[in-house]
Amino acid sequence: MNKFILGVAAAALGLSTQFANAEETLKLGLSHALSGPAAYFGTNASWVAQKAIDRINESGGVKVGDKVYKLETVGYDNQYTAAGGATAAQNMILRDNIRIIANSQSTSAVIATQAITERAGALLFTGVWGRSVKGPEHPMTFTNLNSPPEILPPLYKYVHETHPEAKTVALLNPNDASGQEIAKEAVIQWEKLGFTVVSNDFFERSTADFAPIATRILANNPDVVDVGGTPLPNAGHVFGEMATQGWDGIKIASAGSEAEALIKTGGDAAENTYFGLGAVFSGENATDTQRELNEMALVELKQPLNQATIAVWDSIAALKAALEKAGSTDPEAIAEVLPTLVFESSYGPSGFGYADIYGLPNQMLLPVIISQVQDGKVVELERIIPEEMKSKM
Amino acid sequence: MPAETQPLFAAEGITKRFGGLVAVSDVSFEISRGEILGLIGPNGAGKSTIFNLISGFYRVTRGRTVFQGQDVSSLPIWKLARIGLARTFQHDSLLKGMTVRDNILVATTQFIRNPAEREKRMSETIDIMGLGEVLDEKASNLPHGHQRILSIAIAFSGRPALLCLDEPLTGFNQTEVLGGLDIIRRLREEFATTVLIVEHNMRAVMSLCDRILVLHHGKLLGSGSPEEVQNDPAIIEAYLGKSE
Amino acid sequence: MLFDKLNLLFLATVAASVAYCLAVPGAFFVQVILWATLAATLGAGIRFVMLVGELNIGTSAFYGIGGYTAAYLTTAYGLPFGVALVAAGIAGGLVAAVFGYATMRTSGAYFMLISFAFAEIFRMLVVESDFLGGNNGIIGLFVSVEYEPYFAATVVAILATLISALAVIENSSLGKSFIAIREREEIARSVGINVLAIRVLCLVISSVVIAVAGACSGFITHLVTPNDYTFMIAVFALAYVKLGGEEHPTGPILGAILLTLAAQYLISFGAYQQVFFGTVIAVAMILLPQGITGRLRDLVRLTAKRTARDAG
Amino acid sequence: MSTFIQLLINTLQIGAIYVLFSLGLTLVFGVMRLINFAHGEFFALTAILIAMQMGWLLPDAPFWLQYVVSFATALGVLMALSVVIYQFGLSRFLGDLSSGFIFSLGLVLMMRGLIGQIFGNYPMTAPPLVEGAIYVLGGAISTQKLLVAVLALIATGGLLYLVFRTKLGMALRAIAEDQEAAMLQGIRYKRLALYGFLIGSSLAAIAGGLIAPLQVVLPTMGGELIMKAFMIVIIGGLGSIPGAIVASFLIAALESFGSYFIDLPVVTIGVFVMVAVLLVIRPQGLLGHVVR
Repeated sequence: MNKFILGVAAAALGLSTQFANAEETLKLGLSHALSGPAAYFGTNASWVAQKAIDRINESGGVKVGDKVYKLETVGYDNQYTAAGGATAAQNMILRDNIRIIANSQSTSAVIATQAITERAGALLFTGVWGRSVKGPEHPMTFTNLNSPPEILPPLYKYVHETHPEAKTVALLNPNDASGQEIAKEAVIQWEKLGFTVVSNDFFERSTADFAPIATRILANNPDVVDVGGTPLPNAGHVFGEMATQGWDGIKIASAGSEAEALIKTGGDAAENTYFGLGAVFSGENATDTQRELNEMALVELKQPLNQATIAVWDSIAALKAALEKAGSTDPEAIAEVLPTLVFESSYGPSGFGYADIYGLPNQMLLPVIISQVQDGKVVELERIIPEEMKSKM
Repeated sequence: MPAETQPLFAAEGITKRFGGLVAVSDVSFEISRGEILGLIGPNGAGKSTIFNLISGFYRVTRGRTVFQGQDVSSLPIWKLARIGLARTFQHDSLLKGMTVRDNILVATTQFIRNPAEREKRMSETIDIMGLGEVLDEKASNLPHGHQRILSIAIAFSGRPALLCLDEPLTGFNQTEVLGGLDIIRRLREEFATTVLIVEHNMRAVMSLCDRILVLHHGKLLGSGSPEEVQNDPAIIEAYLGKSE
Repeated sequence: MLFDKLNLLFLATVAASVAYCLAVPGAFFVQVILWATLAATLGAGIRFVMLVGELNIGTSAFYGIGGYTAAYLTTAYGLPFGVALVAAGIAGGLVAAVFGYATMRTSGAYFMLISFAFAEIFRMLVVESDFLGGNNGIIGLFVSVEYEPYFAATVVAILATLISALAVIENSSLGKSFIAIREREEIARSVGINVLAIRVLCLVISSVVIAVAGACSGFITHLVTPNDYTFMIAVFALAYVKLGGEEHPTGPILGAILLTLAAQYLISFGAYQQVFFGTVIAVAMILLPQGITGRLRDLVRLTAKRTARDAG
Repeated sequence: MSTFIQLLINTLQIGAIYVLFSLGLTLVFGVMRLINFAHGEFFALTAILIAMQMGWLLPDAPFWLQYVVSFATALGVLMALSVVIYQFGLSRFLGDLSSGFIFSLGLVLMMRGLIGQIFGNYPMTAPPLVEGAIYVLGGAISTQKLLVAVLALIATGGLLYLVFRTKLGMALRAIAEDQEAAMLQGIRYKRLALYGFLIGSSLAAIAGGLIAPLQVVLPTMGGELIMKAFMIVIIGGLGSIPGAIVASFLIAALESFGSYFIDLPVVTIGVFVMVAVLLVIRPQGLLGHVVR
């Protein structure tokens, strides 16, 4: 019995002394889903993060004042849940004494993480959408991925101008936090353009067969079907089922990032689908950095990268610039300089902005990429650089 | 009818049907206070069914059962137990994973909430049944004889007015049978318990019972004192006709 | 003998944990203690219903009911944490009474599957309830700043008390009735036990405790979301029981502590954490069918027998 | 009218897979008296093995040949795995509901994690074998889905023949009827239980193989289906084969018609509530007999 208590005490001591001697390396936290259905996003993003710090470390590390830091990542599985996110955050903040989390995924995990990081004054980067994670209540949170408020206006405008005859739209989204978020935004933006939203449906993530949903959506015979945040492999089945049931209208997958998967499952029915987050990192619009990374990913991960998984590259790039400019590793100091920066992201020069939408300039200014399936391949149509970024450059 | 003179229990034309099969057909009898009544009959005569009807495990299809002047045909078993009608089981008659003490405790608790009084009641039960030496044994580890006695102890813990015993002496040797009979007699003498007993050991039944009911093919064939029953030609016929 | 020692060990662990939580309130290990305490309560709660012989996968729903009740009352009405805890317990008990009255007539595989269904219904209902925040859940659960240093110690103390209360009930005559029902329901009935009522009572008691633990869980993660209360909660609770051993109340506590500590070291292994848990459960079922405490007891008995034989 | 036909077609196509999968679950319960939670992982693993092999094993062969060969190897792997799981694990828990259930939960976590690590968690797909669609009275079904539904119904027919017309089937039914008597027979029972388990597992595997070209293939896909299968076997009665068939199509119809006329999430909750109410009124399910 005494041995047991000793053991517990020893474990406690071991844990609390573990975070010392971090003089030359700066630890960056990663909170990704490494198990469950979203695991491949987490696995791939962790790989990108490693590539990003490798490149920085090889070129001499980060100069902060008169010290040089090497970067290191510490990753935890947030299991796509709030409890998982909280456990991961507590491990990073309390055990590993990490003050910068370079990327985090899954809305509920991130909300749980924020509760801890904002109070601890730690810096948090994330790609999740919700307006609720952004803004003045979360000054230490920065986002590194385009979200519906940035994507939808230019994407819908593009579709509207290309197909002026279309008047009605049906929305379909997964029944979860990100799906509800995007549906809300989509209704506003479509109605702004004079569209009628004829249906706004949600499906359980566990849905296996999309035939009933297709039947339901087609009952209103919409001109446009916008599958919003539906995972693209599923979206392929939705479109396939609709084609079978005789529908041939305008297809939009506004916020799905794994465009290739839609072609695989949709087959011919995927043809002409528009994407708002479906960058092609092997295409001619991509930057050299993106092409190079994507090629490595195809070899090492056997999968292409997408905008959600490459995002951590950009937050690490922003961090490096901010650390050097602030001359300090203090998260508050970094948070102060981040909005003033122009740094080199994987998309080219980038910064932070969108204070007009969120009340704080903490959203990364990235090009909105409109792409489309043409002849069984995803083709980028346009990379629209935000006006705010143009004025910064 | 004043409480003292009315029968303790009465079955009034009870019938039990399982699907198409009539297991018990229009049986009526009474059990008087303080008597020890035997229920006999060849295998398949309906003894178990009657037993289960009396103790509330089965619902009667027709007829009714009356206990202490109250119609109890539709009462659940646990309520019957609480108003003083208890039974034992032929098979698996114990809480095998629990100690002897806990077996008796569980049974006693339902009737006496006060811990001190409960202790008193329990030691009384243990004394009569002679289980004092095996109190902390797991019931499943007891020798067979003790197990049967313990099952009587469980049923008797509530000090029922009517105690129904289902083949309590099965597997006993001669000495054990005598011991068992002695305990049953003491229950009547010291606690005025009325007893209904189903038992295959004819000699034991004949020596113990005041009166005997004979069942055959789900019907009441006859009843009377042990001597009367033993000399009734119809009954002999039913029994001997079978065995030959 | 062994079990008496285990009881002492439990009390000592609780005392040490409370002391540590008070001494170093912000430390990481305090979080570990809190996770372990929640886990132990879940294990003790699910084991309690096993006393009447049923596997209650709905444990996760009662955990969630507690979590959501406390979260809703504190955020929507500004009630203090203590009041919310009590309310969570009451809510858990009331729902358990209704659910139990309807379902405790079934047993075995059927009860297990329907409790499974209940766990899923609860999650889906929460997702569909806008006033509970739908998929986003309820965010921002904090105790007041001045109370914060005592929060962890209080949670450990309260839950340890509830776990002890479960053990006391188990040893009382009521607890013996539970076991009697599991052993042989007909005998229980024949001695006057209202089996349905007692089975429901058992579920209610367990659910009150589970719901209070759930209420604490929200304040540890600072939010509640539907995905934190899936049936996996019950799966892990069962793992604690099976690893620690179900015969004695300290079994699930031991299992919970071991697996929580293991999880802290495994969390950086990503998906292998899941594989590890799965393997522990499967291997423990094969090698330690009675759990660690059961194995220990057998060993102690064996040694005692050997010594007796050698002496004799 | 055409909408009604379409919904009916949807019902048929969803129900066909449900039937196959839940028959396996209910058969395993009947024979082994345990609920195999890993049933869904068998389903997922087959689908993954097929999706992985297609385009890789025989890259130049026609799709249907690739499919048949991948299907056969995947089934082989699954059968071997089932034998191992039975011998070292499940056979120890025959008739022990809680231990068997928890053991199979451990298997689920193990298998799901390992499948993800070995094959990647990336969503995979198998290409359809046939293109095009068939139109019936104004309703439409893709040829691929029709093919799958027909194959699933043939497999179901095969199982029914096996269970009701062969000696092995009679023995299995006898076990399901009287577990205690069967268990007393010892070795013979253990061997028959293995056969029952293998048949049940292969039904899950066949369902997985059939669904591979129709659905996004992910390591977690089995967990989602098994929830529904639980509902199906409760409604149909644990261990009841006709019950599982009726309940499968009942649930499929509720999902198909319900998601058209009402919201799908509401329908799902409705199904759960219906199951709860049914259990209170009729604990043994629609066509089951009391199992305690």
